[in-house]
Amino acid sequence: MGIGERMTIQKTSIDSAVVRFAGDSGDGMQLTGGQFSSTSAWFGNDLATLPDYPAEIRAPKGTLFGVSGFQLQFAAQDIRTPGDQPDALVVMNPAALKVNLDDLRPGGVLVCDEDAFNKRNLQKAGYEANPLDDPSLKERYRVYSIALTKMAVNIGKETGLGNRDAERAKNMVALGLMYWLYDRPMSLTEQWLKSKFGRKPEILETNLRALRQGYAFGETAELFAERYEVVKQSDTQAGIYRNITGNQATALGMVAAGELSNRSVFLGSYPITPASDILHEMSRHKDFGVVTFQAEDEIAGICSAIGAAWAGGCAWTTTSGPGIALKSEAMGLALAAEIPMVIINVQRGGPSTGLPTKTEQSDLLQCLYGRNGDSPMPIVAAASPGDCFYAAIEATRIAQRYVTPVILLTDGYLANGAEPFLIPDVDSLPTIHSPGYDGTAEDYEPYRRNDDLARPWIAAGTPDLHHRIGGLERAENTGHISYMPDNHQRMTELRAAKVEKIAEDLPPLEIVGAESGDLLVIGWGGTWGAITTAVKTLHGSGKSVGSVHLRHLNPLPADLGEIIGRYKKVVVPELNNGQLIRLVREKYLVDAKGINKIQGKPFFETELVEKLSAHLED
Amino acid sequence: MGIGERMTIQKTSIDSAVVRFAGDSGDGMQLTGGQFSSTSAWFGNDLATLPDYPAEIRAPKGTLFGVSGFQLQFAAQDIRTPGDQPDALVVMNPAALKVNLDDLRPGGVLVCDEDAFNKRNLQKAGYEANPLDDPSLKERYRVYSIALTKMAVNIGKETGLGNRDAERAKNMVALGLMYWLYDRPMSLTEQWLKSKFGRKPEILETNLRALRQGYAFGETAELFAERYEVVKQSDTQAGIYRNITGNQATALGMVAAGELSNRSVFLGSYPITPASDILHEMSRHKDFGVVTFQAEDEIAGICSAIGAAWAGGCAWTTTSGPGIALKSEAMGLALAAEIPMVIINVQRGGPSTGLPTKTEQSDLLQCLYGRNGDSPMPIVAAASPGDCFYAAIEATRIAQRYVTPVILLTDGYLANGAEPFLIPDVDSLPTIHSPGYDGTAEDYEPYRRNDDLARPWIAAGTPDLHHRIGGLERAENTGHISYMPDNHQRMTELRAAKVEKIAEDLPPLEIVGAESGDLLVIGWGGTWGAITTAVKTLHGSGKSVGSVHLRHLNPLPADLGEIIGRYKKVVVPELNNGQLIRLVREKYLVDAKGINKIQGKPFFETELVEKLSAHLED
Amino acid sequence: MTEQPQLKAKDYKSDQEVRWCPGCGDYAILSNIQKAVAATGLPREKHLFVSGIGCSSRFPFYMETWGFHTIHGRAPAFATGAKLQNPESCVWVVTGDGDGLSIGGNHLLHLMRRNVDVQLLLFNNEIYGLTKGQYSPTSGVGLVTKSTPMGSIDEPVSPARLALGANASFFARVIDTDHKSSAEIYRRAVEHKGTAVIEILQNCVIFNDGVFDHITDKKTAKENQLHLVQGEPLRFGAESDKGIALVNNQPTVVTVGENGITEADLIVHDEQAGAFYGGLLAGMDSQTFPAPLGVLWAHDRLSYEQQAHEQVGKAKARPGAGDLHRLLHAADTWVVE
Amino acid sequence: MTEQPQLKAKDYKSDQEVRWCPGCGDYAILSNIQKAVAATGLPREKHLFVSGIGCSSRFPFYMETWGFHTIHGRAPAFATGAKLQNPESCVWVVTGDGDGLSIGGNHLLHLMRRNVDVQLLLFNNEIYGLTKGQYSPTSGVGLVTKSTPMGSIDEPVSPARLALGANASFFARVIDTDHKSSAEIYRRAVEHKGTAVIEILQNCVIFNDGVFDHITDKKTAKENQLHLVQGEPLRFGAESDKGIALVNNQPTVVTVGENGITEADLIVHDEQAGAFYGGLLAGMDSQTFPAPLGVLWAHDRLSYEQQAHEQVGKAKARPGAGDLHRLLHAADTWVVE
Ligand SMILES: Cc1ncc(C[n+]2csc(CCOP(=O)(O)OP(=O)(O)O)c2C)c(N)n1
Ligand SMILES: Cc1ncc(C[n+]2csc(CCOP(=O)(O)OP(=O)(O)O)c2C)c(N)n1
Ligand code: SF4
Ligand code: SF4
Ligand SMILES: [Mg+2]
Ligand SMILES: [Mg+2]
Repeated sequence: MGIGERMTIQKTSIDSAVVRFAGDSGDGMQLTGGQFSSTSAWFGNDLATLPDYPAEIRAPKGTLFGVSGFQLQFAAQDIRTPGDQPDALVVMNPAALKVNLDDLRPGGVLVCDEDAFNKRNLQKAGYEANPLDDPSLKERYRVYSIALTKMAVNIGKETGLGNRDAERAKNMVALGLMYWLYDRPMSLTEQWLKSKFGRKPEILETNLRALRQGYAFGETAELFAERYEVVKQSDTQAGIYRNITGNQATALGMVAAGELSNRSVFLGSYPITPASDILHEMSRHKDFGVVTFQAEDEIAGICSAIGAAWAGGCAWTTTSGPGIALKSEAMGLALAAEIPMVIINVQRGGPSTGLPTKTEQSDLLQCLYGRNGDSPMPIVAAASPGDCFYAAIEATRIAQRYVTPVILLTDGYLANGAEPFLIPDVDSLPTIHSPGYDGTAEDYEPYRRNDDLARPWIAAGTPDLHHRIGGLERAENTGHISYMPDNHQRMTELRAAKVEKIAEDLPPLEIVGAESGDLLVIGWGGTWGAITTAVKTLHGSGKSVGSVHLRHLNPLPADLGEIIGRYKKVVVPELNNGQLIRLVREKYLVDAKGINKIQGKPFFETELVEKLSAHLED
Repeated sequence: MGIGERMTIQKTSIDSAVVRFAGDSGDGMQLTGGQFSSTSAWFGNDLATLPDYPAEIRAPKGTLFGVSGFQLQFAAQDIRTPGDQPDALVVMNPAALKVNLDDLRPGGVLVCDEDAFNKRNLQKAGYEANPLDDPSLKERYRVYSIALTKMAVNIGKETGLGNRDAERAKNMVALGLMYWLYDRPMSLTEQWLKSKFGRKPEILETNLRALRQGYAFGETAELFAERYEVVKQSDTQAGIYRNITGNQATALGMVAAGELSNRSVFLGSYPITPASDILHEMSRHKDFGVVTFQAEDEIAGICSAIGAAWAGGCAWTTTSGPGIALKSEAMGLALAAEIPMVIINVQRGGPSTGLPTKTEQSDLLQCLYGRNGDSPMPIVAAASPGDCFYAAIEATRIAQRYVTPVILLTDGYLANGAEPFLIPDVDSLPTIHSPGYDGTAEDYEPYRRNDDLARPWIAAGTPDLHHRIGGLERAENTGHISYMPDNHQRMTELRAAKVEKIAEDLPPLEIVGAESGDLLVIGWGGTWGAITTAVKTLHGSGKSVGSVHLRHLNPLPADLGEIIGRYKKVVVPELNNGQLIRLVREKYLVDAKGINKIQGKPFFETELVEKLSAHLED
Repeated sequence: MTEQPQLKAKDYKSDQEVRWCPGCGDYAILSNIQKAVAATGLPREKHLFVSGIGCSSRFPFYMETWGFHTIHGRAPAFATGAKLQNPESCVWVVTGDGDGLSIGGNHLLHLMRRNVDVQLLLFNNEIYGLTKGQYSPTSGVGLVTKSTPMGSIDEPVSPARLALGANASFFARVIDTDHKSSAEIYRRAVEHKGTAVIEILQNCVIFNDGVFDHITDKKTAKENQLHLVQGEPLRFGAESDKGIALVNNQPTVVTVGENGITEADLIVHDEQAGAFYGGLLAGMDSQTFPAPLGVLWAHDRLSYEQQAHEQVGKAKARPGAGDLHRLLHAADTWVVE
Repeated sequence: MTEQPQLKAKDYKSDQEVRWCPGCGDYAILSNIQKAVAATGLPREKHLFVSGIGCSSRFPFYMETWGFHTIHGRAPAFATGAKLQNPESCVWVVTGDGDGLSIGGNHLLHLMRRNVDVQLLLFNNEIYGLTKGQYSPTSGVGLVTKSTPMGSIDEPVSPARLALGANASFFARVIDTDHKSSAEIYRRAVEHKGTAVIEILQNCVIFNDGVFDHITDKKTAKENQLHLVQGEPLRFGAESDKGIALVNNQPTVVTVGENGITEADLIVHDEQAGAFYGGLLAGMDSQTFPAPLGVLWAHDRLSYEQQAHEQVGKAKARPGAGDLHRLLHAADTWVVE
């Protein structure tokens, strides 16, 4: 069927779709994508999103490095990733086309703002000729070259808004068109526009009209051969849902952890991409007694948190990789002195400043070992944006029960990505306990341990139990400074044993796919969605493959070794050059193989299916 | 033979002896031990020393934590450690007795300053009664309770020196006595006293007399049943020798590395125990063009060194564990930008401030992994005090040839311990080369690699080749900022491959003992002496055991895997809770076992022999 | 909680043996602080001592209060967290010239500008004691130390000038062994709401013995010490005839009775006068001027933790505040049935 | 080495696309610095630009010179090492108010006191630009940002006061777009032997637009800018009738011709006057006073690298200096045959 021929429009029902919006940093692509997501979620689809933006604030217009993108997958059934290749791609200028075109599925829908394909922009994007004029483009994709900017400007003429402001509504034209294409309601976005531009009537009116005109354009322009329908998800768990990003979920988990442990929350932090939004979000929850302290640097951030934890607070510090490097000396103090608190690392591409706005899982080894001396610290990793909420609570549970600093790992993909989140009943959340002391002051010893090997956590300021702590080696029980050889050996072993003990209390691992057989896939962190989907696909097609996902990286779950023993091969896919795989090989002496993607991007399901298949055939 | 009976004094010839001096921080034990060492070295013995002093500067007199000790072993043949248990122990007060007595070999010589065993001192040391009055002491050891202080004070009366000053010469009385006991010449110490106190005649005279009187006392007091003779070492390599500590050797190696690479040396450092002495020593070598910069903190220390290396210097930073934690972010930049320089970590007991004056090998994992992102860095470790010299040169060779930061690991034991050092012929030392560029400015690309995968190292300031570098991911070859997915994968892999490539150029490992068989012992760093000695002992007694010592920890030597394959079992003794063992298990999938001593002290040969035997029998 | 009888200085001595060198100035400071803490009348548990690393930073171990011996240079940050968490406590920061001005200079700077309500005891001995004698940021130019065999070339930091630069609200200077002034100054520091910086001139007998002799020596003390008294003119000298006046817009040592100078020409000490006058005192170099001792300035401004908790209080007063259920639902939600 | 013809500003433009937001004040600064660098007459390779992290710290990428974009806050330390290693080079440090005064405050402080000979360009936009708009150490109290939804409570740092506190030998202030003053000030900074700190008031159009409008606004510029000229009285105002005088020992805005004030009463600008006068300028708060612009002070003192290399030179002049063989044998030795 040739493109461009006139025909009646068919509505095809599909299971899921992947859409990507891309344009200049100033084109509002993150907003547009966000609206499409909210609408789809509210409509009843499952979904997952992946924003991708440049390290520059507002890179000069039209440049390749200034391109900002937002991808989402929405579906009638359970999905776990924002999808591999978009089915539909909206590009607002030539640079966006250049950066994104390779990802578009062959035969996919390509919507372009033809007004932006002028000489200057083409040149900036490094095009010698207008690619829209290239017939091969139309052979490979269904191209819709539309005057989005002109439509917006014309609307401005009607509403009395100047050209420059009106032009900005071009993203709403695009959004309206996509709403039409995927048969989505416009009401939620209309509401949102009203609340946002309520005080600026011309702008509001322009945007509302732009949205509707985009929709109407699809209906009337008779350009499109097909439109699609992704029905509500039917197998969803009942309940109240909201859309949530990983950073939001983390922040809500932090607030919840404070409530659940009945302690006021303290966050000492220094801004760094992609962790800053947690600080922003937390600074808005002072009504929970949350104190946020934007420190002078990462070191002061964690030190203030340790100080607050010493004084009894539910204390946190948030950062990304380079910040962890700076915090490592203080992390050593927290673990040596045994102070409960949580260090959150929203991982990004490294080493050094690396790829600050891109995702990566390359701080696992740093978090395990990046401190002087033998210094074991529990590590928890979140699996999806919504899971960040529960992971924050779990990290706090461990910190407070075992009286130890804990590291919570998320990453740029989880942090900025979003998914529908089943809002839990507050009463269903676990309460969090920490060992106290109720004997006499005379009998009190600050480093005497309970069965968990945890010492009591007594807030500085508590009457009668005052004592001194610090980073010099402490004598068992009393905590006095001790340079005694045997004591140091014993304390080093106790610190290690305490962390190992946490494993006794972890739930059994869940296996996806085959319970035993040819291939076990071990994953951790934000790759959960892609790995699970790929393994289900393979298993569904009859392969003997199963996967486990590690939420706890230190200690490793007690049953992992036994599970590994049930499979012939072990593969560890990671977004790094091989980190968890080192632990697996070392601990279980199994010749595990890695699948390592180090591109600042999450795994595609398809690439995992392909690479895992290769391992199965080996 | 009962102790204390009168008899003629026999002189017994022995192969080796271990002597320890212990007293208050103010008693001059380090000096006394140092003199005994120099004399023994000069006399022609092989020797090794182990100072052990408190974290306090001058802890209050008589306290347990204020005890300072100095142990040495001297021998007629090749030795590698300061010995396990002293054969003779000199204690200047009750606290020193309490802290050290357990180490003394049963039947060993115990010399006590009886004047110091007064009520106050006994109380401070926690003795209820005078232990010298306890008959069981005399049953177990050969006890000589001597009025050392009184002897010194009396000498002062003759020389006209006041009591307080004269009292200080009691260490010389003790030294003289030990010289007599082990038949050592006094001349070297006499010379040293003359050069030290040349301008203070009463003090000089008092000390000289004290030394001689101690010697004469042994001769005449008829207390001693035996004296000993340790003859000159006969199997020593010919050449000129000096005594050297690890920190001195490191500093000399740094100066030499500058000369060998024909670059001026820059050291950016911040004082920290036990690394500070390297800074002190280097600050005295300005005549080599060495610039030392005592920075405001560890971070500024390394950053200044990176800046100097960028500008073409042979640059170093020196520190200990907590300082490495602080430097880790900057280390990431050096490896990302690929700047040649050496980071020296003189390890001490951790975690956190830990045991600042005690030795440990617990920073290996920190040095391997303690940075954000995938950030491989070569690691070299010194094996003995004198070897620090060569290890510093080797670290520089790697840094400059491969254009990468390199970590050099030593430890508190090596740093402060001493041994005779065969002074090398300067012309025999290797020259050090780094890749340069001799093409045209137009063709120049700062990140184009040679066969070693190294980029050219061009000093900032060089005409025509100016360019920009930094920590954001760099495009292959050009080095321009690049956020491109494939480039990041490639650059990450290249950085890893470059470090792996170093292995191709390393000499084959030397095996001590059995070349194959039941048990392979793998060691690294400062435990070389103890492990080698223990393995030789076991092998000599017919056990099928061999050992290899790793000078390179990253990358591991290419032949290690093959060697491991030749033995039934692998054991990795370490002064930590298991660090190298993780690498060995992970890389070679061998069920290696650890021997882990975490007491701030080096291994004893005997304990290694015992524990290795147990593994052999298992 | 036991009854709290009125405590004496000795009640603040911990059971840990003091581990400084005999003769170290730290002993006098410890004793003065134990008295000062007793004088606050607060129960032991209200006092939190936070220190970094250095000889001086061992201080908390010797106090029968809460104590935290942290890591090198970061004590101000730990103290900020502790004070924000527990604003009722009386927080003391103990630091040295190396700990506080070398590695920790930035934290000190930000503590002072934020005005967190702590007493900061800066033990200035112009040397690194614990690491055995390297020069510090306050060491004089030319000082020969282990790391400067040819003499230091670094211009020293003046704690007073730095404090002024950071807009510290309270700055005082005292000699380690001056028990009388200490009592008064520590009392003032505790009363001050905000960061009270006290520079203590502390003698290190081992590595920098006598470095303050020109100030502390009893024989010349009157000539070289300028004791500041609120509302009194800046006078000093054995005969109390010398003083400080502005001559040609520059602070100058003058003699009352000479060149027509009268008491009225002398500058009158005013702790609240502001940065300009603070600069005058802080800038008095020891070659030309006597050392100003006592409270150099004390300005009132809101403390950091007070403002932080005021915002929390306001937020908590909002309707629906602090309800977790509400927070979790505070977004576009939808129901799946 | 190629021939070095006289270079123009454009010869210092690198081939990298500039990536700041349209309208950002950084563009004007870049262009002014390219001119200033050309004006030095030094060949390109003599210029070393070292920066930290931030929008401003991207600067070196746009200069056709040597450049090092390092890590957050540490540029002064890298620059110190580079300058010590290569004292012949002309080193520029580029930093922001977050990079230089928050995380990097301590390095800046120590750079200034040591007086390493670099030009330090402090891009002050009173905000964290690159991390998308959190308040910075120079942000005003009450500023609402992403991390301070109820307004900042931190007392801001004044770069001038801090520089004075650290005994910086040169301090100047300039507006990003003031091309004329820029040329003069950058020239002076290059000539100055020692750390020349230049605070550049830089507008961030995205996150803190117009924060310096009260100073830069053309309409009120004359009232709110105090241009400092060596040897001239401190005068300003549309009619140039206002000035600064010491009234009751306090700096005060006066009007010449009113209340008997004459030009002779006005303070005369003297860059070398010393810390006391520097404090007067640095302490002029923006509510009461116009903003002093130009060179606030410039004192001569030996630069750090000069003194360091003098020591090296002296040591090298000693007999037997620099001989490795000799060094290795410089201890008690013995011979084994
Ligand atoms: C991260 C780190 N760097 C360095 C050290 C070593 N160190 C301990 S105390 C100290 C300096 C102490 O000087 P100061 O603060 O003046 O205290 P003083 O001993 O003089 O009282 C140094 C450099 C350390 N403990 N930790
Ligand atoms: C160690 C570290 N911490 C935090 C960051 C994140 N970060 C980058 S720039 C910046 C602040 C920049 O502010 P400023 O120096 O004022 O520069 P501007 O962007 O305003 O020019 C921060 C916090 C980082 N890159 N590295
Ligand atoms: S070294 Fe100096 S400061 Fe430290 S305890 Fe001894 S005398 Fe005091
Ligand atoms: S965010 Fe602000 S400072 Fe950064 S480039 Fe944009 S306008 Fe300039
Ligand atoms: Mg000090
Ligand atoms: Mg800024």
